[in-house]
Amino acid sequence: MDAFLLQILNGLDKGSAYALIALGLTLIFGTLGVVNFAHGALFMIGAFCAVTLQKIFSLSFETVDPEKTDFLGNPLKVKTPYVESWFGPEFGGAIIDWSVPLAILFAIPIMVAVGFIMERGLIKHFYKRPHADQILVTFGLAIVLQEVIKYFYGANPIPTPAPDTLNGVANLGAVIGMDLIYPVWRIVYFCFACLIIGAVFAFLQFTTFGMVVRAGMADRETVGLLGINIDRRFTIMFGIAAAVAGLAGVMYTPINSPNYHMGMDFLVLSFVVVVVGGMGSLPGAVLAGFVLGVLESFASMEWAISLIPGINQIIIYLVAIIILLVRPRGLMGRKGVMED
Amino acid sequence: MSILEVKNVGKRFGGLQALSDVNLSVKENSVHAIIGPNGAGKSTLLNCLVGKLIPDTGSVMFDGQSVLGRAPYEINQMGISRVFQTPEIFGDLTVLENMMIPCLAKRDGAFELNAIASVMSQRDILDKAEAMLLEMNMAEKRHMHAASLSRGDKRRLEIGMCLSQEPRLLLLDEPTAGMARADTNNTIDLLKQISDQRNITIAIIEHDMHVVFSLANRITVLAQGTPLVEDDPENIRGNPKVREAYLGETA
Amino acid sequence: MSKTDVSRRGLLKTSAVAGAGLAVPTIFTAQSAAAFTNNPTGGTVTLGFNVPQTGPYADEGADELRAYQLAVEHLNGEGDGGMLNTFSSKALEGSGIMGKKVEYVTGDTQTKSDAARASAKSMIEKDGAIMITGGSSSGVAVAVQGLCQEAGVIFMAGLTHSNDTTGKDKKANGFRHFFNAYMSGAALAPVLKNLYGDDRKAYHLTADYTWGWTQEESIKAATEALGWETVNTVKTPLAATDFSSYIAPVLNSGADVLVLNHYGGNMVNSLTNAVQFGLREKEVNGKNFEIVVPLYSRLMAKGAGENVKGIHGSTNWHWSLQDEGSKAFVRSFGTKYGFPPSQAAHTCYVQTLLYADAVQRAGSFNPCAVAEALEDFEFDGMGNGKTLYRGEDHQCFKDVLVVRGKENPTSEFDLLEVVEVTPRAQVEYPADHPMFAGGQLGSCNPGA
Amino acid sequence: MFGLDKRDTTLLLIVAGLTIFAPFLLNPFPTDSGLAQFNAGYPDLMQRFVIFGIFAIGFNILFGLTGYLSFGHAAFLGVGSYSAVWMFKLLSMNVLPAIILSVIISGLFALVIGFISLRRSGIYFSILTLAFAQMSFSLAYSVLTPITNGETGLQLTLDDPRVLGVSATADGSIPVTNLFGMEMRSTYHLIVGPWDFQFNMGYYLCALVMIAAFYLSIRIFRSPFGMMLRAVKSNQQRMNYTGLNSKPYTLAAFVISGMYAGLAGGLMASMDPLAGAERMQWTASGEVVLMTILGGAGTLIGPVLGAGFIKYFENIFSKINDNVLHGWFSFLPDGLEDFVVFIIHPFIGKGWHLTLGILFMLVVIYLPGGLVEGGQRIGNWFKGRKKSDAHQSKTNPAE
Repeated sequence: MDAFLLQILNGLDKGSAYALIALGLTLIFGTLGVVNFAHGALFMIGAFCAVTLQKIFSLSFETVDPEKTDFLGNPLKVKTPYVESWFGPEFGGAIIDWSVPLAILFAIPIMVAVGFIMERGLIKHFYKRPHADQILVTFGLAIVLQEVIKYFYGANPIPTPAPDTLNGVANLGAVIGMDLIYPVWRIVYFCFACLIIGAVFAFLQFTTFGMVVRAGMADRETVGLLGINIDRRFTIMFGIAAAVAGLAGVMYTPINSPNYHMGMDFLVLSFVVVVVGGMGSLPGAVLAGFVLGVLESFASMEWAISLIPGINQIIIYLVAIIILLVRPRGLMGRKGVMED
Repeated sequence: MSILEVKNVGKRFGGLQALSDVNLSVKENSVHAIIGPNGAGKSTLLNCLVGKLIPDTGSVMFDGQSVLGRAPYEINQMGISRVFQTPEIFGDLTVLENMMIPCLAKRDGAFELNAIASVMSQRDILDKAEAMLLEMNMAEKRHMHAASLSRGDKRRLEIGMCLSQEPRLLLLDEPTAGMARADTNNTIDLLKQISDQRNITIAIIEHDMHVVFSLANRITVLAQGTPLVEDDPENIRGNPKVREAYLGETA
Repeated sequence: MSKTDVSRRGLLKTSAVAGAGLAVPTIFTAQSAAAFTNNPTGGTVTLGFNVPQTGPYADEGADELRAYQLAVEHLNGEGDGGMLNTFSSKALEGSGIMGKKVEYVTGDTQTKSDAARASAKSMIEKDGAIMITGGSSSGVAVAVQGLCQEAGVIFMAGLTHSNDTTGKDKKANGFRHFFNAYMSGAALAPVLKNLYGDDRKAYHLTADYTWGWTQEESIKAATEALGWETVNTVKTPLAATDFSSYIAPVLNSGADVLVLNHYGGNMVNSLTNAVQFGLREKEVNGKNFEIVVPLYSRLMAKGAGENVKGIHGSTNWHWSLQDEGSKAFVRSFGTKYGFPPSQAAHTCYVQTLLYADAVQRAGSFNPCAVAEALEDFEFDGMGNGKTLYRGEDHQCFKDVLVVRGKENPTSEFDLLEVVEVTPRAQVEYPADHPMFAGGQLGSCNPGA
Repeated sequence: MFGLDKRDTTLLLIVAGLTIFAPFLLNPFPTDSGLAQFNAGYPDLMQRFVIFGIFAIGFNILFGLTGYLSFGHAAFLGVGSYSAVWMFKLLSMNVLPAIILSVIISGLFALVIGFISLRRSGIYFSILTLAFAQMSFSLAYSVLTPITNGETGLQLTLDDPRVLGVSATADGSIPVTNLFGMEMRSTYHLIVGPWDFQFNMGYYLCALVMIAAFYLSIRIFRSPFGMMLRAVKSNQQRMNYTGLNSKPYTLAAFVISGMYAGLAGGLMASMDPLAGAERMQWTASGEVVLMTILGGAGTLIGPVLGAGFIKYFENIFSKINDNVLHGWFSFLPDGLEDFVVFIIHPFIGKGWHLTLGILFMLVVIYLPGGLVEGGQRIGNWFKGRKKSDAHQSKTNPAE
């Protein structure tokens, strides 16, 4: 029983990342009608925003400590981060410690800017081109972005820990008298994801801007006829989608040390999520994200593997194939989206 | 002798009864027009005839055989060709190639793995396609991309493609919609010529009364998913029910 | 068609000379049989360094390449000579190999068997490389070793830890200096016993491919011999990034030790996840829960950051060793590049020197002569104490290090500390040990 | 000639000429000159050129003609390789049965996957093929190790139970692949002055197969079947209402292109008897997509050019390092030289992925017809910028 509950938690946690990426992917697809293979790269860039901020905070000056020697026998150069010398070791240390949550603020403008540049600079020219062309050009872009990051940050994963206070575990089961230990940061991640998802839905539901965008998603031409500049709003939506992916990346860094190819790792998965949810359906993307996360967790349990060897390797793809054959429009897809 | 028999056809979409109890009989070698106001169910009916939709009730018989449950390509192979409201042609192919495809479909059936022989060695197909292009007055455009043709040319190409299949029944879905007057008249002439010279039954869905009365020798008026009346053009013109339901509003 | 794959380079030089003399192009048909592939006849000899330059192991590959460049310098008598000064064999004099200046070409393995073989082939066929070395995964090592056997050149393996490289898949033309999974188990087991006692329940998470399996098998055997119980072994997909769903069942399994048979990105993530789940603070069966990472590397430790603190594992070599050889190598490497070398760099450097030395001693570049010189060669002064290149399986036997993630690192390189140097005798095994059974060395192939 | 019209015959003869004389054409620089590193005329790379050419030609039959974008084609190549290596292990070192089996097995595999995947179109089709390929890769890497030898890849060993032939040769090594006794690895060196030209048996086998595959693809492009495939891409609706069943057409195209991939896989294993699971990864499928698009999807020669281009990049361009660059720019003043090298550095050598990504994007944006379109544009420009419909139709693959 505990084991199942734990796996559900794990699934929801994995699902949070899937859902956030798929949400952005679907926003872009639903509004702009563009299949963005570079979306995984946006997730990765978000994660590297956190890395960058951590590096900025850790910028240090060197002082020579004559007492100690380095590996070559020379006097050891001790590095002291500037923030620690400016704000004192305690507060300065806390800033470095909290660099991942702080990176949220840092990442939002960067991601929105990246989104704008991508949309205005590249994607814009592909609205009228076939989906295959969109896939191909964004696939190329994804390669370029990942290689650029690799050039600057190397191929090795870079540790970006969560703040110390959020690094431990919490007993979630205490309330119901069970022993259900779970990492705090993963709970934070799940809550954060829910918050973002809620915010995006609320934004679309309750603001005029959101209403126009929703109308545009349903019928672009009609809205265009009303004299509303839908294109500009769509550009902004692209920025928002990029920011959502980026934030998903920022907050993901303590869970797994980021590396340059994490975007590609998530790309295929997130496409499967979107397709399973139904192209163009926002609730579908979120639902599918969580469902696939939970299924993936269940499939990695021993009884599943002993039942079908290798099921943990292929579960996501298997589900995708079955859903696509049985429910061609995915769980919640609308009619007429990408059917030709 | 009727070539198409539609009996008691009904079709429901959710809460909307799109067609109910439709009976229709198209006589061989006639030009039969189906008219009606918007939302009368004309397109739904047409889709039921060509296999895109399957009616909930009733039967559709073509030449004594049921078409229900058959895929569009099978129905087409039975001898029903369809012309779309906006011309559906192979835009990436040349005009000549467009014309050859239906000829191949007629000769080889729904599928033939003819992967080694050269297209250009298929003399019979080439001759037939060229002849049809001549007839359609498009021979000099044979090497153009179909997508770059004018709207009127596309329409003629599409009709030519349907004719080269030698269908027994030609279904036309508002063939002149969105056309300039001159193009419309050309199309009327073309269709007249076809019905005069060929052994073909034509069923036409049309909004434009000018087209309908120039061509049709039998008319069915559809309103709210059921046939209101079926008669000769002269009688339709004078029928007060029709005037009320349809002509009165648009004339 | 006759089999005429002979030394191009040799013929090239002669024909160039002939062509110049006659002033008309002379067409040579390569019939004069050279004894072996890519026999260097000019003033230079070309070595092929096949390392991952793209893909997830690119950083490790870059470090290997640095070591190779250093080795080439030292062989050619440039720089401070590094380990040449401490190496027990004094055949090399810093004048190249057999008087020929050492040159090198590089290839990118991409950590894919296919790509690695392609780049190795290109170096052999196009650049005339006489020896191929490098790599940072066992799959690649085995694949390239097979290729070198067919092509008739020597393969000096880089970082490869699977038992299979010198076990089931051993080849007469292939040599491994790096240690293997069996040795990791044999070295770790006594230390683990001292630290954690002999009544432990272990839970294995294993990367689901050949290397992972051999390591799991080795560690399991070694720890069970101590009296440990293996509660469970679970295979994780190579592509896995989030290991939470594999870590979670550990919590309630009754196990009190978690063994992570992972390497590279897998290891960084699985260790990070395990620490996240509070495994290190956990108490089970009245004992502290422990995590073991049998194959450690400094680059991986760097990726895992704080999480490695106090975690035990084994490595082939570490820069903090205080023997003369290690000190000399760290000094040259550190002076040139500004940071200490990794274990991958060490093994690659040593392999290059060993090859050069074997050629020098054999007096020939012929792979069969080189192989003979390497077989049962015993040496010292290369950082792992007295070392034997065993002739039966071409595996080096030497001391193995047990290391631990350092609690208070003084610099960004100071991540591991050596807990124990397990003496060579303790990690030796007979060549027909069941974990290494199934393959044959075959006979050496000089090519041509 | 050969049942082709004049233009196609010329094209075929050009391709045949290029492949047959490749050992000369790809080795333009004397061996000890500084430019020798740009020589690509060594057996392994030449084999790869033509093998990936076959792979791309086959992919183009599906993607170029029908427009169905498969992101899982590498799976068929992998299956072909595995079949071939098993044939070497169990039956004989003769490449002929191995190649035949790999074509058959991958054809069957393509039939199954195609039958399921082709129930959907557009991006759904792409995702389905991707899912199948990733499943094949994951399983081959792990659970199916007894068949595939997992991470290491399926290799020959000294104790293979070869029915027709020996397990090991007299001198204790693994026998080599051959075609009725002609060894694939045997190479004949022709040395002319400072040049060294290599004629490799395996290469010529691959080259002949590729010429045949290219010829077959021309026939398919020009056949009624090929026209139907283009009709599928152009307008499926019209096709269905013209009495044609598009399903078997696309399935046939899928299977044919799967068999091409299997042929490439079988040849690859025949040249180098190893089959690795990475061959099936989705990035490997992405590579053949890149090749086809880069060269020009839907054109006859495009995929071959694209394959050559990418393989050249991967094997030659990736080897240019800073030392070489400094050599090139040594005529510049020191500071400037360093600066230029610094600027170029990220794009060359191990940065070749970056350059490839940028090039690919540029091609998709500006040259949808790929290198072939680029060539045509340059050609037209030389002809005096006569831009007209006639030229438009020239870019049409069918013309």
